[in-house]
Amino acid sequence: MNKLITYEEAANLVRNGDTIMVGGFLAVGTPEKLIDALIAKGLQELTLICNDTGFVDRGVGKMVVAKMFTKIMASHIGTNRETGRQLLEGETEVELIPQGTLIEQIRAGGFGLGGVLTKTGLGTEVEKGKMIININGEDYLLEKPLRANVALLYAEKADESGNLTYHGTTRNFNPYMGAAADLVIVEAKEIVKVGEISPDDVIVPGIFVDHIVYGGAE
Amino acid sequence: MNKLITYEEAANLVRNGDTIMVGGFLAVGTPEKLIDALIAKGLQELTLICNDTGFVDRGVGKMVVAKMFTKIMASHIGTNRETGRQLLEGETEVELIPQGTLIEQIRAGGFGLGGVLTKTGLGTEVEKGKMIININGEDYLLEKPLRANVALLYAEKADESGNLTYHGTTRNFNPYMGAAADLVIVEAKEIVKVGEISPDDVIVPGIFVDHIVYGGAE
Amino acid sequence: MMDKQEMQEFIARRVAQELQDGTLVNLGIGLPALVANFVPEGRSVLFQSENGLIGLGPTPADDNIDLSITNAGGKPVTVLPGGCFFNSAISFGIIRGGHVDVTVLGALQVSEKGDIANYMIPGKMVPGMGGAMDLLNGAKKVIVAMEHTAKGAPKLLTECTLPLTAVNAVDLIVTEMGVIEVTYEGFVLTEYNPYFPIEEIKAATGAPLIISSALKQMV
Amino acid sequence: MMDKQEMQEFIARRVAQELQDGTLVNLGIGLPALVANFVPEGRSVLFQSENGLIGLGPTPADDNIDLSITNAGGKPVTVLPGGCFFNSAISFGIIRGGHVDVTVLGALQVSEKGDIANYMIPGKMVPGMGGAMDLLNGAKKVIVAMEHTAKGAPKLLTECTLPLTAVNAVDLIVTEMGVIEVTYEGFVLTEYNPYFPIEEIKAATGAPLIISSALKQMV
Repeated sequence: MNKLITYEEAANLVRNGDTIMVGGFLAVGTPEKLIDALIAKGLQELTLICNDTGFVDRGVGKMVVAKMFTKIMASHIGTNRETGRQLLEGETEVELIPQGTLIEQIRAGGFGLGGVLTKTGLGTEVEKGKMIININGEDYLLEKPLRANVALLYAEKADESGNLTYHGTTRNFNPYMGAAADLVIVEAKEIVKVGEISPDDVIVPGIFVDHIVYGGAE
Repeated sequence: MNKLITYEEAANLVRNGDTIMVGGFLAVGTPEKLIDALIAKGLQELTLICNDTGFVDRGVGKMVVAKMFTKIMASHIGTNRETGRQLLEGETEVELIPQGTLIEQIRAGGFGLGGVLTKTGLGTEVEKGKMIININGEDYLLEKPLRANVALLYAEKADESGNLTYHGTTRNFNPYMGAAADLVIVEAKEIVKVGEISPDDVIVPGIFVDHIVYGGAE
Repeated sequence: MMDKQEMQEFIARRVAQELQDGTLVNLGIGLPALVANFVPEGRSVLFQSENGLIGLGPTPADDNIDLSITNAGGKPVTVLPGGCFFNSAISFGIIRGGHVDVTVLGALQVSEKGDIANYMIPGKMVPGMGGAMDLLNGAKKVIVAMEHTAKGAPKLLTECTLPLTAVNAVDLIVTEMGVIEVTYEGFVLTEYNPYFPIEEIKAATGAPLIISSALKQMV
Repeated sequence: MMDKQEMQEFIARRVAQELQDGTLVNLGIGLPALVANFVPEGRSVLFQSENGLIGLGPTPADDNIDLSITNAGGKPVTVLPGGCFFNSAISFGIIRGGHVDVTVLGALQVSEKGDIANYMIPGKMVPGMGGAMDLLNGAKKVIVAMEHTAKGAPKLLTECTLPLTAVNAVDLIVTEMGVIEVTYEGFVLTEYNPYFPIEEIKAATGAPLIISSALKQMV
């Protein structure tokens, strides 16, 4: 039942070429130490699914600087000049996805839905090459589900079975990415025994979590 | 900011012919006293959207017995023999909807999505008359969003601005129905001052709640 | 001859053998719910209840009932340490998304293609599908636990005649007569209850029944 | 002549007048964020931040910062009593579902049809749309708060030339020169800043500017 592993073990679960989802919004609610472990391992040719690319020195932005991605799917890259440089110089493929569409695509991928029907993006470059479906006289864009090989998540607190809780705005994309990845690793600021989180307070059920690393102070 | 009203005021907000959503699963997490208030008012020709029709003496089942519905949309009616009788004798229209589809249709109605794409119901009577969309080589049934005039919800605790918390399995359909109705009335077992629920513990944001009635012991 | 309760427990005990360590399982109401009582020693199995909980525990003592903690039959239950509550959208996300390893349900009819009918008899009994359609489409493995016949009439058929709950969904059927796998070739009997001669099992089955070359006795 | 900060505050103060009592409002980063400082006395306005909170409060004192409570710009904020946190799916459900009454955003260009471009300049600057496309489609009322021109070049145009963030989305534009409604007939100037002659406002606008018969001074 105890899902605790080391950062080295965690990094060894990710492979070159993998698609990874990483929780966080401008590096708030991001598993920083897991990111450091992946950088230390020197992984290559990853695809990133994340709300944004953080900052050059914080969040997934550090992996952008380390040139670990061949493709980035995000809603915003404006806070990391290196992502913009790689995009403009053609080094990295960047697909910009509206934030509300991105989280629903991840949810659909994790929850067995065939896609997302949204007005967001209609009449813009986002609709290019996508199916438009008329429902009750209104057009909706069909956006496909997203899944990843590995999800790297942050939590405020985890019990040893992987039940997670959050504080403040650190939830963001974390709660649904766990459902949408084949392997899920959570960096928890605090780890407690099974039973110490009330069943009413659990935000992410432990069944979505494969492994936990300790992210708190040493 | 204080959204507290009386049961009489609550009942007066519902009109003959309205579509109502009612939270609860086999009458667990159902606003029983709100239901009693609607029955006392003698409303007619309502359409019900609810997971099930409860029991003849508990939950929305009491409204079925009072013959208040012309149409019922639910996933299960087997625990209320009166619903079955009204269906078989052609008194009330009953649309059976898979439970996982029903909650997603409500969520789509509340969250501005054009519909739900699911495999559930494919090859069954549920697919009749509906669009089937092939996505990445797989067929999905398109189920349309649901909305209501009024949602009647239960909560374990509400603050005066309408933030809600739940205990146990009383959540079920309650958290999303508030988004999908024009008017939302919550029967809360306990009502506290604004600020007494931690922002981390809120399960339904108060913006989804128009009115609160006190559902606890007198 | 087993009485009804012994028969149901016999079926439930055999189904329980199928539940692997570390899996998430959803049990239907009635006979399938009995399976929880027979999980083999040493296997950690988590039970989900689609009304919104994981970590279903034993029935509470009469003086220790919390009416807000219930199963999908609306009955008071307990939740084990490490359990959690969630809303119906998450519950069916778990189900539809393939996160439930095994679901065990009853059936009115099952076809040799794995089609299943278990939610209505038109004009007679229309309880509704509840969460069954989602479970049948979403769970990784579908086990039907039921009596082999209904008052002597076969429930395992070439084609279902009642409205379907799902097509091509059932993986395994456990009855008081035996264990039947649903394969591309049709029904395959892999285990039999020695109380019933093979010919009687065949006669009680409304479709061809292939006898597995590795046929063994049900334990 | 106003300096840049005065100009931005002038715009923000005027936008704030649009926020009715009891509404839920989402403010973009930059100039739009200043609007929160000018909500008229006596009006209760709730601010949402799309990264996952309702009840955005004032910036915390340096010795009272919680790094886990941030706004959509990633900056530490406070949450007012009665506020709450939620995940991104709920946050954008609130936005897409029409539960946000007003959104205030900046823009690179706005067309007389209400089209808006504000997320990229191809080959030069590609920050991305973040939550802007959802806000423009979902919020009940869209207000653009921006300077009237970009280094003298009009931003209010017959057609946008940059990639659109949304079509037919903008309701009202507030600049340092005036208040412009987007109508079926095109841009209608309803209020003007008397510092700018009407002819100068027209010249700074890259589309026909209808002068409202009820034109008044901006307050």
